Amino acid sequence: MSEPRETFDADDLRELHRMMAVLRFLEERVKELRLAEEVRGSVHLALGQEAVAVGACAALAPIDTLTATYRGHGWAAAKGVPVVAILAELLGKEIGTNGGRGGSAYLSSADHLFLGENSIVGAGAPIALGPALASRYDGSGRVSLTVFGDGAINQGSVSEAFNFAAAFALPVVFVCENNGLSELTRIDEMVADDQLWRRAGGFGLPGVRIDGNDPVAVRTAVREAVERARAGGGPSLVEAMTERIAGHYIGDHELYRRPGEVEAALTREPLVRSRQRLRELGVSDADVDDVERGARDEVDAATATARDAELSQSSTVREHMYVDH
Amino acid sequence: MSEPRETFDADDLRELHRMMAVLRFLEERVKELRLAEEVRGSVHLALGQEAVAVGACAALAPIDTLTATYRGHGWAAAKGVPVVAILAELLGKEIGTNGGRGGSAYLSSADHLFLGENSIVGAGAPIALGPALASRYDGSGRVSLTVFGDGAINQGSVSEAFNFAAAFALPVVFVCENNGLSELTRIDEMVADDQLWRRAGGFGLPGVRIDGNDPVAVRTAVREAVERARAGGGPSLVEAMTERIAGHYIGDHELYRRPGEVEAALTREPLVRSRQRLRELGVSDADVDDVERGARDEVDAATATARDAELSQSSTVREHMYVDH
Amino acid sequence: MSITEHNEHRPVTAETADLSYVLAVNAALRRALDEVPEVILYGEDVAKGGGIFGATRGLASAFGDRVFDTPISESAILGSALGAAMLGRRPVVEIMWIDFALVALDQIVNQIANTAYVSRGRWRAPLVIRTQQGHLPGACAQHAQNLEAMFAHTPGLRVGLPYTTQDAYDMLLSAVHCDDPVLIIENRSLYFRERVPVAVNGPVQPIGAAAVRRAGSDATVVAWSAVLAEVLAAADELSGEGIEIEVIDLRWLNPLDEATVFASVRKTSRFAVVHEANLTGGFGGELVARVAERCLGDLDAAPRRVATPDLRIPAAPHLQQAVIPQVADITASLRQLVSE
Amino acid sequence: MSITEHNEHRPVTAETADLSYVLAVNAALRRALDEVPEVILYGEDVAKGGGIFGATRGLASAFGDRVFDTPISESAILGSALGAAMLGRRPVVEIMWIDFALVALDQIVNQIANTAYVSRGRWRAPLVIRTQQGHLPGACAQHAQNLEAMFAHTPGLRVGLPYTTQDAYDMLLSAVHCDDPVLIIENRSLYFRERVPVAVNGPVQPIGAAAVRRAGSDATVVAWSAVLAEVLAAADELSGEGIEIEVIDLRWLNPLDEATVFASVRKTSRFAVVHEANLTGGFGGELVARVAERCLGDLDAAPRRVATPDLRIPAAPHLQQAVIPQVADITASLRQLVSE
Ligand SMILES: Cc1ncc(C[n+]2csc(CCOP(=O)(O)OP(=O)(O)O)c2C)c(N)n1
Ligand SMILES: Cc1ncc(C[n+]2csc(CCOP(=O)(O)OP(=O)(O)O)c2C)c(N)n1
Ligand SMILES: [Mg+2]
Ligand SMILES: [Mg+2]
Repeated sequence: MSEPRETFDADDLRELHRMMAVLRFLEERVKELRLAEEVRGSVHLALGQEAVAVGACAALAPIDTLTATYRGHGWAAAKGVPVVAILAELLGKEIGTNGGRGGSAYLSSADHLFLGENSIVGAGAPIALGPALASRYDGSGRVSLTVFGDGAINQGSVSEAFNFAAAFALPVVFVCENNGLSELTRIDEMVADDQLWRRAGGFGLPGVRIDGNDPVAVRTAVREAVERARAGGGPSLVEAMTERIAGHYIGDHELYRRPGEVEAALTREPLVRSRQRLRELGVSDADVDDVERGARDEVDAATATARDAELSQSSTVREHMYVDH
Repeated sequence: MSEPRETFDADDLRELHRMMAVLRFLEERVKELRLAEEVRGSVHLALGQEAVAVGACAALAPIDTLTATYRGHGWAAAKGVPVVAILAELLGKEIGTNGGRGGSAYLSSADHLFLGENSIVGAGAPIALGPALASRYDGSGRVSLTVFGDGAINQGSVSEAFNFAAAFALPVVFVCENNGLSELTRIDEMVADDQLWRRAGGFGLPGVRIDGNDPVAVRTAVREAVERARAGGGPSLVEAMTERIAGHYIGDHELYRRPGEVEAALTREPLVRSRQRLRELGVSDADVDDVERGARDEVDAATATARDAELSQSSTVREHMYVDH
Repeated sequence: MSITEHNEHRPVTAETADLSYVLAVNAALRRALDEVPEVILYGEDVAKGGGIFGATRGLASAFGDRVFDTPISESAILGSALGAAMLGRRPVVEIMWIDFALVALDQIVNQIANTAYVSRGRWRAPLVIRTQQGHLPGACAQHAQNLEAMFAHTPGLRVGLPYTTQDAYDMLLSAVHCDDPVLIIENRSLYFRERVPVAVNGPVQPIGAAAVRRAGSDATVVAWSAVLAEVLAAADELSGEGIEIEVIDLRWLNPLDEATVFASVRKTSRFAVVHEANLTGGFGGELVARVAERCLGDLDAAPRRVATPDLRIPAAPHLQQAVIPQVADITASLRQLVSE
Repeated sequence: MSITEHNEHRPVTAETADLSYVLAVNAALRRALDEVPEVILYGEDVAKGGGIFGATRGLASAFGDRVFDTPISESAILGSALGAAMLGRRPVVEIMWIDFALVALDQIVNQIANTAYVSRGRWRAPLVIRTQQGHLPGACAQHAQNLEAMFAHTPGLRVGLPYTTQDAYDMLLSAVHCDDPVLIIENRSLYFRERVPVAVNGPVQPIGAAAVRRAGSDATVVAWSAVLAEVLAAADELSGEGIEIEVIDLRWLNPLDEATVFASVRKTSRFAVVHEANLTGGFGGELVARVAERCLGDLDAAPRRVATPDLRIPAAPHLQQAVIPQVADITASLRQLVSE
């Protein structure tokens, strides 16, 4: 794993910690709402993976675009989509990002250049080529970031995207969020070489594997990739190693886990890690508790607003199929 | 390029030469028949690429299977499908491999374990996983060879096949027949790294680039791959460098060619090369002419038979849609 | 061997088991693995995880390497199934959601469906693709489609949609024994329905026959898969009003048992189709067209279709309810049908 | 900007040019690149090679990097088109054969078609997919399908099939100006038809209207794309027998101009559809169903469909002739239709 080559101070890390805490509490809230059946259907939580989304989005400019997966609540939030709009979406409210049409696994926000989650494994990678292509013509300097899982890398469309981006030196940053699992299956049994960053080389783009539980390491690697892309240096692949500390979906019995796996993961998950680091930088646990309390309050307030909001109108459910009639 | 590590003698090379000549004359005959409109529709000739098919198939056992592309007349012949059945197929005859249902671009032969040409770029690679998988259960020791073009390597399905085969150590040999062109487009403009054999590494399978105009080099590399596969060592990729000395289709104006390209290719095409080599081994040009004459006679005789044969029956055109009714 | 031969050669020890739909699927797969040595079973999460819905639970431990997990590579899954079938295996592969078939439709339509015909039967592709479809509350637009019409428009592919728990067992088993490629489209809203007695280990059924689920004289309604629950509820409700609906569970779109449909229409003189798929281009159009072509003189009223309007499927449950056929939509339409 | 606004803002300098179908496509693309700066044009072989059929010839040299070749990666082509459209471009991409769309159908159905609806119009996907389909003598089963029904069953996607050379120009241009994703399905058997005078540089046409290609009083026949040649020839032949067929070129399957169809059926009382696609699940079923639903009382005879039977397409010309609708098949069917 390459080391972070970026300096950071306590304030910087505190802010990253705050954002990670927002994502954590958001996901926990989603879990509660789902268990209470206020939210219906599958929800895929990114508990334990907060550092990847927070670190990567911290490296983006507002002009940059993002495509994510169904495990994307945190990515949406890190890209700037208000937590209330995310929760409201899951609750089917008019003020939800998509008025309930997208749901947990397929929400998007044009205002935040969040092209959306995607429920088809691997499908976001080809789509992410588009904003990068547009960038060629509109002079915006936009970079397009796409995140997908370790399992998704075996989907043909992801390989097509690697090659297409590399061949045309498009400003795309591919982030592979490697949590070692694809639903109930372990990635190391599905590939001959589980150093997934090595896929990049064959397509002629740089690849790197980093510690995905460290938001600074993620931000550093993604920033390097973003800067290269913006400067015309083409795409790159960042493989961020992380662990999912929840089931694939709510109700997952996690029979595929090895003994002690989750327990071990809990000792090195991003919030534990960054609290430790903040401590080393002289930030007291009480201070960190404050930061987390602020994050929790934010999620609580968003929950209240989202809950109180109106359901989206069934009467308009046929609208917006077409722009031209 | 790696060097052939196999010994060969004049008889051996003479036989390879003969087979290449059969493929050459077959393709030239197809061209004539197409220009005369006896054969209708697109035909894709492998003129200049004979050494890949002949060398690769020489490394296979009869039990091994093959999937090829629409540019596959020569591959079919090299796998043992009689030339007459190939020509008859193009002519829509009952004795054609598929009674005219397959045509130039989609013929197959169960008798020769030739799973078929394929007109969908990249589609043969996933199909080739199947015989290799079957080999696991039937104890046959079968190896599955699949050939595709340089352009096809950018199709997602080919990457999926690389990974699937590598993950399960399946006995598959991937042959990339790199003629530098995909229809009207140059491969070097469509990839960041045109050393296509390097794609293999990222998927954890061995890759090698060889001189695809030398049937011995091809046979040696493929034999190594076949032996590894048969011994349980898993799949590999052989990139065979060759040149197409005809258009992509008949009537192709070849505007995409660089000046002198075809002329240069003609000086190093397989038959010229192997005649030269035979000469070095003491085989006279007259001897080689004899061999070629024999090949031509074979194709002529096959042409006559195919031409004389009955058209397939229109009255049976609805049969064989289903096995069970 | 053919289904008839198979049935003749095995001792029939028909029993009854209390099974849910998903357990019926599991039982059929277990029996197939048990009695057909060529069967191999694979797909994403099917082995160690036992399937995302548990349909394949316990099979990997029972059948070893004949049951295995795959990478998330639908083209590789389907392509390899074809190649293995051509070489003598009888693969049963899972495409977890029908929506995902679209990343690899080439392998189904351009490859699998062509194999037997183009080779005049010298190559065969006896494989089964198991998948499931339909909406459930909260399922997004990419996980809620009903795509059977695309596959029913693919000559060469058998297509079945079991509704009853018995059919979940029988039709899957028939598919495994069929020498043609078969797509079995389950519906995950049925998986965890209550257990019912299922006849297991009986003779393998031939494919293709529709089933009359409810006899009636006032109108014929054809449907398939999960929406039959709403259709049958609607029929019950209408029965209270003195309207007797004949409900046909089509079950197989290919082969298509049009004879059963025509016979019913000739009896009732009124015809409707209900499906959860979008209206335009849905398979209901095909059925209405066939009835119009063949039974025009028998019709006392214009045929009707009840279907999801031509929209994408929203995720929120209340929005889904607004677009997906409900019992009330069906009763309203059928009341009109019989009153015309 | 809307088509109306666009038409108001540009000086109309309508002219006439003698063009073949493929040249009409080329002219429309050239004009689109010329007057819509957001248009980018790409696909396999479209730039340096000018397209495998020459449809894009000369455009790369005229428009520089707005026209480019791509790797053989249909998912990347379609996905990137969607992403670029969401960010303000108006991509026009080529899928060389409709059969190849099946390797990447996910991007069309699960991605492109969902974009506007699921975002309540906050994202848009104004892109055009150009492709072509149909059989030609010798074309194999993987290069000879007619798959329009699959796309017409995809809500969110506009689908047009130009038959006339004028429509090859007009419909493509309309597609570029449309803010919805549009699939334009050409037919390569039409590309090299003789040149005819084509009105170019006129106002952009709205999408969706069917065209009556031949008036008649005895029966209504709806068709689209290349098979219209056979339908019109059949109508001419029947006219010699005193039977006058009204031939409607449907042109757009989405939006669907059913009003024109119904009006004609109400006039003629007899209805048939002809298509080259396979019968079962073809779009003809949808049309017959709609006519049965809405014009039942007007029909004097059972509606009919003439289509390719449910087979894969053989390559040999004589076998193709045996399965694809020929003029004689159409006249025979229509004679029966009017005699009932
Ligand atoms: C094309 C496709 N195939 C299969 C699925 C079902 N599926 C949903 S999530 C998932 C696992 C993905 O694993 P990974 O890419 O590692 O992402 P993670 O869930 O770990 O974030 C699978 C197989 C799908 N949604 N799309
Ligand atoms: C999926 C798909 N996309 C596009 C095509 C059209 N096509 C036919 S041949 C060809 C070029 C293939 O190039 P390559 O793989 O290098 O093989 P070669 O023709 O050089 O033998 C293309 C793009 C196709 N048949 N299938
Ligand atoms: Mg994962
Ligand atoms: Mg090539």
